[in-house]
Amino acid sequence: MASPNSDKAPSEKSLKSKAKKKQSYVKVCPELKMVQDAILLMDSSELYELHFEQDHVKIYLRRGPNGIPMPVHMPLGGANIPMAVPSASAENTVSAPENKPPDDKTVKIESPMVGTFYRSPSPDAKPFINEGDEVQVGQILGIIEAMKLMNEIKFEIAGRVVKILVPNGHPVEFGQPLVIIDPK
Amino acid sequence: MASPNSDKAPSEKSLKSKAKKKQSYVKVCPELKMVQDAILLMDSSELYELHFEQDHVKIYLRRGPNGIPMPVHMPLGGANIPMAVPSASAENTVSAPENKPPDDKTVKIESPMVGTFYRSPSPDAKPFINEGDEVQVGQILGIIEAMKLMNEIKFEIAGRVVKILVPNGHPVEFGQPLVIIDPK
Amino acid sequence: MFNKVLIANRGEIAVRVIRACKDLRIKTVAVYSTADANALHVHLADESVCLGKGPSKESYLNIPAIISAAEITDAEAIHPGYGFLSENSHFAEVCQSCRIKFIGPQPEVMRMMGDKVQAIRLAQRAKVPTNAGSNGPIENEKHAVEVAKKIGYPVIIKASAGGGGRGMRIAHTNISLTQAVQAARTEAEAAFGNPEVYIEKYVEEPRHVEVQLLGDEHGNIVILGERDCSIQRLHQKLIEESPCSILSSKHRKILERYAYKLAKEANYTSAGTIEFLMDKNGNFYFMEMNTRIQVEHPVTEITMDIDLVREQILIASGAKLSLSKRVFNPRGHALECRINAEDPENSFRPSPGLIVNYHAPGGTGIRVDTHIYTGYRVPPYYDSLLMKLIAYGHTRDEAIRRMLRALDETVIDGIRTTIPFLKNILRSESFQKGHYSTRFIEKYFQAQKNHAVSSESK
Amino acid sequence: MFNKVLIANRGEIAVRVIRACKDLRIKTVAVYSTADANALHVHLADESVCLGKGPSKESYLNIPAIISAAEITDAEAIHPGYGFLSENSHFAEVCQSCRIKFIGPQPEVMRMMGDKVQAIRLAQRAKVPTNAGSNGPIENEKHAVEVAKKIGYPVIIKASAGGGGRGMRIAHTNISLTQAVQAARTEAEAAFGNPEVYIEKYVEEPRHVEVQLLGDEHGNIVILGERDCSIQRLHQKLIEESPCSILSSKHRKILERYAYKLAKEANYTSAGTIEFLMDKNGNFYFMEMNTRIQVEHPVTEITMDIDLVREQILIASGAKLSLSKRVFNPRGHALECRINAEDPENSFRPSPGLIVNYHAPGGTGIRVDTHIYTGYRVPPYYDSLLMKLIAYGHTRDEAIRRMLRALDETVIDGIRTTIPFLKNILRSESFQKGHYSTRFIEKYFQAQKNHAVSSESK
Repeated sequence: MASPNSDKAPSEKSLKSKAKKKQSYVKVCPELKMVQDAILLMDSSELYELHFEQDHVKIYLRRGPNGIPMPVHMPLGGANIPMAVPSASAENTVSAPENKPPDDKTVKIESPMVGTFYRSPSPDAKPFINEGDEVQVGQILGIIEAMKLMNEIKFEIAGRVVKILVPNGHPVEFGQPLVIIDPK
Repeated sequence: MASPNSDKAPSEKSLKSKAKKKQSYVKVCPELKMVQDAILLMDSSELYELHFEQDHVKIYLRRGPNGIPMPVHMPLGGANIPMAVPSASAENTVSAPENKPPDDKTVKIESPMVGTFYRSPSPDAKPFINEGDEVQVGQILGIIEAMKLMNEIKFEIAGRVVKILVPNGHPVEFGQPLVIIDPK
Repeated sequence: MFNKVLIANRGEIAVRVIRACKDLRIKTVAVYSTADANALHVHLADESVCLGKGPSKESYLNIPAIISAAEITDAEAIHPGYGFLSENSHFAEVCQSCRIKFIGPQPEVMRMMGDKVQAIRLAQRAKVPTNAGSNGPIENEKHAVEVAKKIGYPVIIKASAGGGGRGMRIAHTNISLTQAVQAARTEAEAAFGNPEVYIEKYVEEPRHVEVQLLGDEHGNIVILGERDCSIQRLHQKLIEESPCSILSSKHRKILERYAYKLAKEANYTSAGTIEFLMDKNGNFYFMEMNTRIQVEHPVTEITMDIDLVREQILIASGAKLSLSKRVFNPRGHALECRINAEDPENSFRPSPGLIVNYHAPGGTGIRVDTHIYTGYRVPPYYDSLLMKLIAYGHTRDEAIRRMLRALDETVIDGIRTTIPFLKNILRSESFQKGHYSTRFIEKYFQAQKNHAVSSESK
Repeated sequence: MFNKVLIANRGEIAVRVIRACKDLRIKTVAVYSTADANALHVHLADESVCLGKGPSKESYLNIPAIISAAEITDAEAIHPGYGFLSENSHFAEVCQSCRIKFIGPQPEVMRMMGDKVQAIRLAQRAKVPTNAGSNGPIENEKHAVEVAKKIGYPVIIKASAGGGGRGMRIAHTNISLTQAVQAARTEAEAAFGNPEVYIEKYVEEPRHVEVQLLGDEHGNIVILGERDCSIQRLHQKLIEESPCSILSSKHRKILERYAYKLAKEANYTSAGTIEFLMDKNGNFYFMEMNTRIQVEHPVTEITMDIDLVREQILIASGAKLSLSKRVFNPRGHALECRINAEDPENSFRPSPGLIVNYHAPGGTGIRVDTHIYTGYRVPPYYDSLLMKLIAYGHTRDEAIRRMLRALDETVIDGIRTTIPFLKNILRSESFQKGHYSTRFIEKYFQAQKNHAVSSESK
């Protein structure tokens, strides 16, 4: 297929790649989905052995002699890992714990709609927020344009802005994280 | 489908059902579905060992010397796991161990060819063997007619005839058990 | 031609449209709800946009979200599939106003066909018979006789407030009509507290026969034969076929002429289907027009050797119909079975859940349209269609044989499906002989019930 | 008609034949080796008989076991598929003597076509051109010139003991021929210790074009168009199509006449294929006749709207061909890709093993013939064909688009397959334009190698 239009290329790609990441032709029964994911993790790493224990679940994997023998241990926290849903995802099970160590209390503010994200009320104006800002409940985070309408997106939680994830003028889909904040 | 011709009906059915039993196209009993899936997972990876434990389920797999994953044991604590995998054959997997308890040393003599099995040299003659007989190496077990040729089938092991599995004049396929003997 | 098309749908039809786009070298945008993040259409499309949560209102019926998705991905056209927004003239207008091409007919035509009264008026202008009678309550016996004279016997008298057969009467003569009107009034009064009744043409032993057509934006209309969709359960089609096995070539010509006149009168563009009831004497009565691609379109594609979704896209891009004739003859016979996630042994209740194993049938004369795969979880929010199995044969009998063979080969483990029920229908004598009406399923269950009762009493 | 047929084969062709039998209401007996106990053909057949152990000699080539299996199951006929015993005239004779109908041509015809010299003589009797030249070693330069005069230039001189191109010379004139014969002799002497050489017609830029035909036991022959199978790797066909994209209707008529004359001369019954080489000027040279159903038969089935296996069975039962014409015109274009369990990145070495996930493609114009399923273990004993993917389109371009779409959708996880390699061929400009010869793959690898070398030297 031809490449996407140049002006929207990066964001379109990210939308796409996100969808792809979610997709996996799962074929094992739900109970073993976690094992499958764990194997995927091992396969994509240099791991030799993997132990995992959580609530009622225990997993132990060891690579064969043909594998790369590099005994490394995987740090496992007490993060909540959704079980049983085949919906996959390296993303859910993997990136969650990685991005979010046990002591991390940050919160992702997700887009409530599809549209184009703007960080400021007009092209020349200052951005509503910047990284590091302390924000209050009800404060405007940004604007999402959908069907020519400008929708103000407000914080529903107070805290400090850790990271702004979507650049100005870029498209967002429903549920896409916009901003990470560290709540008060 | 119409029913098979009457004179060969039972044996044809048994051939058929036997073939079906060998068939593992999507069907282990629900309890073992998880093990099947776990084996699939191992097969598609470089794993050497796999332990899995959840609630009342424990799975431990270790690859055999030839690299073929071998289920070592699966201790099932407490109640059966209700797993919603339909399909047939609890029958298959269960009946095997039932027919042959661990201390059973009997041996099945299998047909070396496809053909029609006869227990006696001619319709009026006495059968070569009967249940309970003591048999020697080289003694004739029966005849298999294949392409108008009569092939004598001989014992390659001595012992006592426990059971004759195929009635006189019935068709047999390759590998089909003919006789069970209790070796000396 | 479009560079990029957004598919405002899910399931097998979204996959179907994406395939047509790929064959045309058009880039595709899938939209999906959070419940469909792992859906096949999302996997197959070049790009995808999440619209909202599982319930349709928040996603596949969410017009602003869909339009925004088209805007942020620079999609030039939207294919609505069937169901959801496909017959929503407001949505088609919004697309128009946002300069996104809606792949379907003009909004005015959609609106007209969506309104039963307007649609019947159009048919009457086109001189196409309908089963309309009094078009409202009848005033007295005299009025009833007048209406019956106009539409011809037999007629059916129905209670305006009625339903479920109560207050219904069939009349074949003026005398029986006046009696029937009185009786129906009395029964309606007793049952619903309202004696009002109306009259319609009574269609005896009806068959559901529909005509597929295409119209382009240059005024050309082509008629692509008929489909018989009489095998229905509670008005939901289960098995469709083309051609209709009991239609003579004389009757086919009449049917095609009706469809042509109606589409011409409506100035119809895109793919559309005109549904008729056919009575036991081969008379047709216009029911309605569906202004979208239909679930059962593949049977026409196979017997007519055409890709209807491709044609829809070409028409929307302004192309002239490349088909040379106005009417086409079918090649062989095609059947479609709808395999649903329903439990036929428990009142067809929905059976969502995880598909632990899926194996598609194949071989000569078999086409499979589906969005399921091993490991797919059927979400509870949407319709229960899992898979369309299409079988082609030189004859109807060959198509039935192949369909049965393919149903036998199909493996869908983990949830209940209608496969066993479909097999029973296909194996039944009345289906195989083509002797049935739209009441087939009803009679089938009645026969089963009677059988069960007579077995019990033995 | 037969009541029960035994299929003396495995893999996709066994599944294919079982399907044709089911469509004809014929009961089926599968035979299998212990390595195939879980094979799909065993699962789909009405009955099954284990023949012996995995290696073909002990099972699928084990004539007594197969005949016994037919006898104990009362099968009235045996379909041999392709490969294994399908062209074994001795097996056909054994079947005959056991009063089991062999579904194929007469043993004498099989034997004749299996003998290269006899087959060429038959072609010569039927006045069909061949690429035969000296039919044995040439004695001297004079003899060489005589042969070349008879068959026409260019000719190729080959070493009798040779192989791999060594000792080969091409000559276009008498003068170059005498020089070439001397040079080839010297080279052959040096390379193989044997100076013997022979002469054949040299076919320039050859295309492999073959004709499908059917003959019944009543002397009727029908010609069902041609297939182009020029995309080969080490004489193994990878992609086949019908019709041949570069054949003019004038040349097609010539080809069909050749095939008809040859089949008539042979008194041919059942399905058969006559293979020709076509040079750059559209001249045809008979190569050989295959007296069985071929792997690539589905492309003909689709463009000719026929079920060839069904026809084979009907012919064997003594039926007259129901086809009214002697020659048929193709409808649209069909392609077949052979998906093999081979690793295209490692010299196409076989890749048996467990298929952990399989998902079939579907939709418009796609047919899938396969014996694999999720959880199937590909045994190491047999050929590597996993699946035949057949795509139909109105045009060659549409068929290619659909094939690429279907290859993209296909999931075969756990083992290596030729899917990526097939995609590269389909996407290449020379394939899409139809500009290639049987040396396509060789040139393709050469081009890749050159590219790699030039990249390295940068």
